[in-house]
Amino acid sequence: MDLNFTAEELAFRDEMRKFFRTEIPESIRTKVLEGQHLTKDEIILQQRILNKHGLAVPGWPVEWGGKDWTPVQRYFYADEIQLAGVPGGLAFNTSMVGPVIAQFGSEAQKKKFLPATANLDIWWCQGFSEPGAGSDLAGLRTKAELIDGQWVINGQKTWTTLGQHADWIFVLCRTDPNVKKQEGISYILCDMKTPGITVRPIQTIDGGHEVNEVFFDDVKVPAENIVGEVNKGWDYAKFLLGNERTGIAQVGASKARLKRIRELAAIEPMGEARVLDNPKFREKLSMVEIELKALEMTQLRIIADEKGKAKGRPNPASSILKMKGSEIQQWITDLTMDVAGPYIMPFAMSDEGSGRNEVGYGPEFAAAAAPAYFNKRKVSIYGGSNEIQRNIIAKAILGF
Amino acid sequence: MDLNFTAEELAFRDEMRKFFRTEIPESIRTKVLEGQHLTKDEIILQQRILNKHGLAVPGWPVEWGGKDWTPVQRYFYADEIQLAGVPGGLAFNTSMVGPVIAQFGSEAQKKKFLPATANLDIWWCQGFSEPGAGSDLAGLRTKAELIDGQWVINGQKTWTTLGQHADWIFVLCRTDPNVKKQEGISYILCDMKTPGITVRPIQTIDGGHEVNEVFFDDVKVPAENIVGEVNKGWDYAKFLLGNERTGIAQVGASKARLKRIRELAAIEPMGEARVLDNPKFREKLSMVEIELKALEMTQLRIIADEKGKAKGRPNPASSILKMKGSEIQQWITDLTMDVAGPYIMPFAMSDEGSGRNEVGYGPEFAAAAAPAYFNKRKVSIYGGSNEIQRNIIAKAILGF
Amino acid sequence: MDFDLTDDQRLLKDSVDRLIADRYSFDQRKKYMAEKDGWSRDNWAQFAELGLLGVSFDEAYGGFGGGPVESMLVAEAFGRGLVLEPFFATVVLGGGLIKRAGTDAQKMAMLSEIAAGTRLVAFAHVERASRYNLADVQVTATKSGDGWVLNGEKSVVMHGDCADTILVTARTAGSRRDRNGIGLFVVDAKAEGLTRKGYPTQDGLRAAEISFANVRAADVLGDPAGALPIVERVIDEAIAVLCSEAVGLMHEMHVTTVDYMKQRKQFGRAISEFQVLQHRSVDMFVALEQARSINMFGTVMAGDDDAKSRSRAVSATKVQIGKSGKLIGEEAVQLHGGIAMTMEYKVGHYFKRMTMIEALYGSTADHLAKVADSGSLFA
Amino acid sequence: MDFDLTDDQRLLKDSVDRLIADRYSFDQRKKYMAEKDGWSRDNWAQFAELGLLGVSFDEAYGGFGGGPVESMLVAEAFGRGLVLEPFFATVVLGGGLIKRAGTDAQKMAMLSEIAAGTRLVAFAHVERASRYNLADVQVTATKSGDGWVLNGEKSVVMHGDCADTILVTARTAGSRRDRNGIGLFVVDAKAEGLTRKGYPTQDGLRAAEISFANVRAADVLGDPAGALPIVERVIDEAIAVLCSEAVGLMHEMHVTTVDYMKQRKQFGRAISEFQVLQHRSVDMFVALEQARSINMFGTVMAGDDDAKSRSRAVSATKVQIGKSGKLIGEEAVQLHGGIAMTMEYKVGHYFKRMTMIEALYGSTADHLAKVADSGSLFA
Repeated sequence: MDLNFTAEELAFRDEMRKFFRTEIPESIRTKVLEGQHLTKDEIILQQRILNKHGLAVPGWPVEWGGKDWTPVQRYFYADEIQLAGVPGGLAFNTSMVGPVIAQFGSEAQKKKFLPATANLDIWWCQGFSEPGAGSDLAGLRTKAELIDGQWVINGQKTWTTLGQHADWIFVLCRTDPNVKKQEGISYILCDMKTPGITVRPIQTIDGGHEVNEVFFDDVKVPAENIVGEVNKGWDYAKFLLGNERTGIAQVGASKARLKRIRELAAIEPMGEARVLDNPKFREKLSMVEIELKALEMTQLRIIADEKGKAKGRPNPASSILKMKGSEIQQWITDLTMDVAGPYIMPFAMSDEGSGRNEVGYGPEFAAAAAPAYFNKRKVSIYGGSNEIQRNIIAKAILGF
Repeated sequence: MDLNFTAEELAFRDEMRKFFRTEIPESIRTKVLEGQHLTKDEIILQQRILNKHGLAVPGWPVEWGGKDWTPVQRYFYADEIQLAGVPGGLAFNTSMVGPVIAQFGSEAQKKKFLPATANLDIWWCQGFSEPGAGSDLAGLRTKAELIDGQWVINGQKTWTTLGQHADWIFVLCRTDPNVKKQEGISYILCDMKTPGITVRPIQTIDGGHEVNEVFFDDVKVPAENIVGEVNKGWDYAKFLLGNERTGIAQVGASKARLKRIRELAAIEPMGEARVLDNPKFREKLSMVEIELKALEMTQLRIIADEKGKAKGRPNPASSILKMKGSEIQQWITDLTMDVAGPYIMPFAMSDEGSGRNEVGYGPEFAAAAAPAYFNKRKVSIYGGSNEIQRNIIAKAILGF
Repeated sequence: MDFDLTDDQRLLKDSVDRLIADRYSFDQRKKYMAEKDGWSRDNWAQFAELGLLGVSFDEAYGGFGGGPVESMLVAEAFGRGLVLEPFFATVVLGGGLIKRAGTDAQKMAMLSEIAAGTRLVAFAHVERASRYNLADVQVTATKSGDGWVLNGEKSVVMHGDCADTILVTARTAGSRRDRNGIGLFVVDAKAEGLTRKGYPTQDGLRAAEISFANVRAADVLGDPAGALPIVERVIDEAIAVLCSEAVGLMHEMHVTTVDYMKQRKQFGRAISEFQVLQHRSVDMFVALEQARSINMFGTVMAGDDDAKSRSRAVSATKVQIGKSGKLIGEEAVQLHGGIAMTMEYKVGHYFKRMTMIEALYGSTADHLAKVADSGSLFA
Repeated sequence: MDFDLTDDQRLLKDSVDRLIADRYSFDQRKKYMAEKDGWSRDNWAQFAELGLLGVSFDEAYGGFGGGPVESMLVAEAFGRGLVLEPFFATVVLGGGLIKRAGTDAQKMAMLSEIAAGTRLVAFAHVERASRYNLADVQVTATKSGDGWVLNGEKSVVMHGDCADTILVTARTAGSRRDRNGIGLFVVDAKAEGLTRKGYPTQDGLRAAEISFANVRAADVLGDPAGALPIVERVIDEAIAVLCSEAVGLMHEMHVTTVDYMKQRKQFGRAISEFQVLQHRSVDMFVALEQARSINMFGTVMAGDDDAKSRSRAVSATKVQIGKSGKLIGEEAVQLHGGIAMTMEYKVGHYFKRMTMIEALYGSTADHLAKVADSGSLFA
């Protein structure tokens, strides 16, 4: 056991650090670090830069642009990209649909989709959740019937993040209603321009428009757009859920946020001193840092433990990353509100929901403080709520 | 709605305050306030003083020495007796067996037992819990069979508090094994000197000897020692559980402890200042005081709500008193440990477990700090664990 | 001590409860928010008719003659309804200041109009740099002839955009954070030199930034250098009213969550059957009851003449309200799941209002520090 | 970075794990506690034979040549076994001080005897009035001939009752809380003028109050006026070892609780079937893993030469250990119920040891304040 990084590992870290901070425009990184929303064009721009340098999809198979990195390298990639404020590859493309197509798709699907997915020439969105399903994902009711050589899809999806920008959607559909619910689901790829698809924005309590409802009304999709086998879609979706363990905890992003909070607290006045001079604030900040440091070590232990294990089998310990990582992200929004104090009150979002302070009351960052607090409630709800994560640990680790 | 006390109510409070502080020996009250254990004789002495003045059993029917007090008067009695550091009537006598005999016992039982119980001429202990039963009290297995006009009791009870001092025990026994578990239980009174009873001390982690196991081996009890009807014992036990709502939260005792902690923290050095000069300690102390103030109001609301309601029907809201009251008692032991700091380490109990500091390291009060922390874990376990209280609220109030 | 309502209190409670039931469904509220001021003038007239706008004023000034309990009843119901109208700004803050600082003539003139619903008042006190320090006033008032001229800027003036009259604290003497030297001025919202920029707050209510460029005050309330103690007192009273509103919010969040749990099915059964969720909603309930309890204490104590015990009790109340409110709000969202994150569902709006109340006039942490510095609550 | 154990580490871990399995059942432990010293000399000889008593000493002094990771492995196993022997006092504190402050000759003389199990050492530093301030030393050492004479009193000297050699901090210059002027003296436990009063600590281990009346020191370690930085360093290292022990305690409390839940029946089913109890034991597990993780960080950083980053990391580790330990200990008792309150069941003993570790060398609150005052952990 040697818990120090090797010189090679540190050199890799430095290389990543330098790349992200010199190649990705500072304007984009600053917006991310300040908690503001990016435009569609900014997200595309940075992904194409990453892809040009072979750094958009390191988790993919090498033949499709992936990297054969060690767990520590994958850790440093994720950590540094987040620390630098680089949004990184759009998760739907790089962590979700890409790996599934690479693993289970036909050769034709791979050729058609993977390069375009890596370069964000195709913007994907996810069609999994349905109204009323919640954590019971497998209970989905959107159905696809094979009629005249075409899948005909009817139903409704919801919580489709950034669906308003998407070119394609990957949809879980019920293709056999007469078997156990997990066994009658297929994984289908669908062009968002297909007639019968309607996207309706969901306005969230932070004032933003991040998620959507997607309605399918007799949407006709070519038969070959199914990934892998009919009725095996649930397996592919589960493969995907356990695929990306290094990003889930958002350790790097949380470190970047804490660094920024520390800077802001050193500036923001409180009485005759600064917020950072208040011992109680500092202790609250330190407590979050301590939990984050522990989580970072937990993450390193979990990725080290992956060595030699089959891919696609999620380590149930990664539920810790999800639970604790989301708690920490939420605590961080509390800290930002503490720094902002009474200046959180104005609802100061611009039309694009950029989180800029348009009222001019209080410091610039304060405008995004309360919306971030409201918005981050989602991280303990989506992607398997923290209650579901506890169920997983109870069953898979504690053996209840 | 008028949340101020009337002049009459305040006069009653002052009368109680004066009585407890002048009539009960200060040596006893100081020990209670310092968290030390009392001797058997001290407990008896103070109860007889209370009884002499008609203040030992105010909750009993008037004909047996009770008081026809308003809810506010009962609140002030409990609050002032605890604030003064007076232990008050032995709970097994005054809150447990006494009211049951008064309500369900025969005239002969009342005459025989009630005056002696009020005066602590008989010291009662409780035979309810059994090994392995825990929160499932009704699953008890100690059986009583009526043979030749005598109840013959066999089985084992546990967690019998102060059983080592007891003259009599009230025992729940299974008298019909063939019906629903709650419907085959009887409530039997038993002289502790009866052959076949063995009391074995349980040493607890605080080093004290407060609880016992009580074994029944062919213990023969006269038939008339059953209270009320055969197989109705569960109803009497439940009556008893809901009987005393004003004491359960221990608001007065917690106020007294907090007052003492504040005094100690103002004395105990910390660096060049005192513990109470540390803002973090003060805030932690204030937070407990705030929760206690809220609980005091909750208690007043609940007892005010009792007006005109049938006795013996526990208000499910009193589960709040149990839950929050026990949390607060536990937080208070944390605060004492904070004041004591490193001086909690020596195990300095004298042979009688008095909690006096026999090592001489650190201040006198510090010797009892860790034992109190260990000991008070019990308050969220016994008398219906806090998990059971949550189940009660979930079912009876929230309608789940 | 008596927790039962008097007949008058029962009537008041019934009428405000009925008002909320009739006029403040979630859908009706959306419509009011879309009106010009961001709230309903029609509702305002109705409030006036029911006597709510003078609930805490003497009958001599057209009021209902109520005390703290009456204000509590109204505020709690308004919390349950998530009421948008400027009751807090006009009646609690504006009315409170006039009541405590005004002469009989001033009260007669202004309180009666507030009670009648014909005068909207806002209180401009907070400044960009003051954070939670009530003595940190940099707006100046200088003597000019027999009147005063104001200069400077005030921030987050609640409902300052629609007010007819603005009560402004300004420094007449001393330096920035001095407790002495602060006066309380009555300014006509249309006065020359006054500009205001209205905006929504996070909770869907309204506020304004207001700047004063040689604005002539219409009047002054009380001692032009000694207003701070009155401001502190009225803010204590206002915090108690906010806490009552918060109890209404918490109640509604809790009830809505429990109802939702009974209806919402997951994995083939109502989620209310999951013991974990049951216990968590019980913890919400306990937090709610603790909040409700201490709010009664805070309500009574807010009327205390002794500044120290009043302020300690009000701060203690705000701490418990903040602690309970955060738990209840966050758990209400979590137990609902995604739906509570949407603008279309009511729980998120309660959660946002709760969050703003936590930040108003000092956060939980600030008030805990105040309590900790002022000795025992059980003195 | 590599989390896998080296072959040597694996061997060490296997042997100490086997030792605990063979010799440290709960019943065996009770017997050791009843022995004369409150622990087993026989075990001590066994520890020596396995090389555990020199685990962190150079091979030149009869040690195992291990680093922080080796100490972590031993301490965690000792935590699981709730080991009573004076490993912490003799090897970690005593050995650590000699290693860091001693000359080669002193090391050769003392470390080799510690490693061989023939010399027990204790560290007398804390005083009645010092609380957690390491610089608060009032025991004096005055020059007398070519030696030093000590006067004063030391408190809670861990295993001070059985030690052969006592390392004593004493003030040679400066006033009470000065950082300079503290020396570290080697004192024979049998020296004239030394009296000690042994007693059990809350966790079943032993400590002593020791007084010095003109006690002649046998030797001095390092600069007689400059020992504090070394004391601080060794205490940082010792805290890391305590934290490793705590991880062992937490692991055992968690595992025991989960096992108990599977066996214990209530209301006709195993209590492990109650979802509420499942989730609470999951929260214990997460707290355990967080503690285990940060303990690795603390273990590595305890070896850092830079005092500031070392001390910050160790304090951060103690905070997380304290936070996790309190949750796990309290929940272990609560989920067990009454049985965990009894001396006859093991969980309560782990809980007590955990509580004492929390209080040793600064509480969670103290260390959090230290971290907060020393900047970011991610610098």
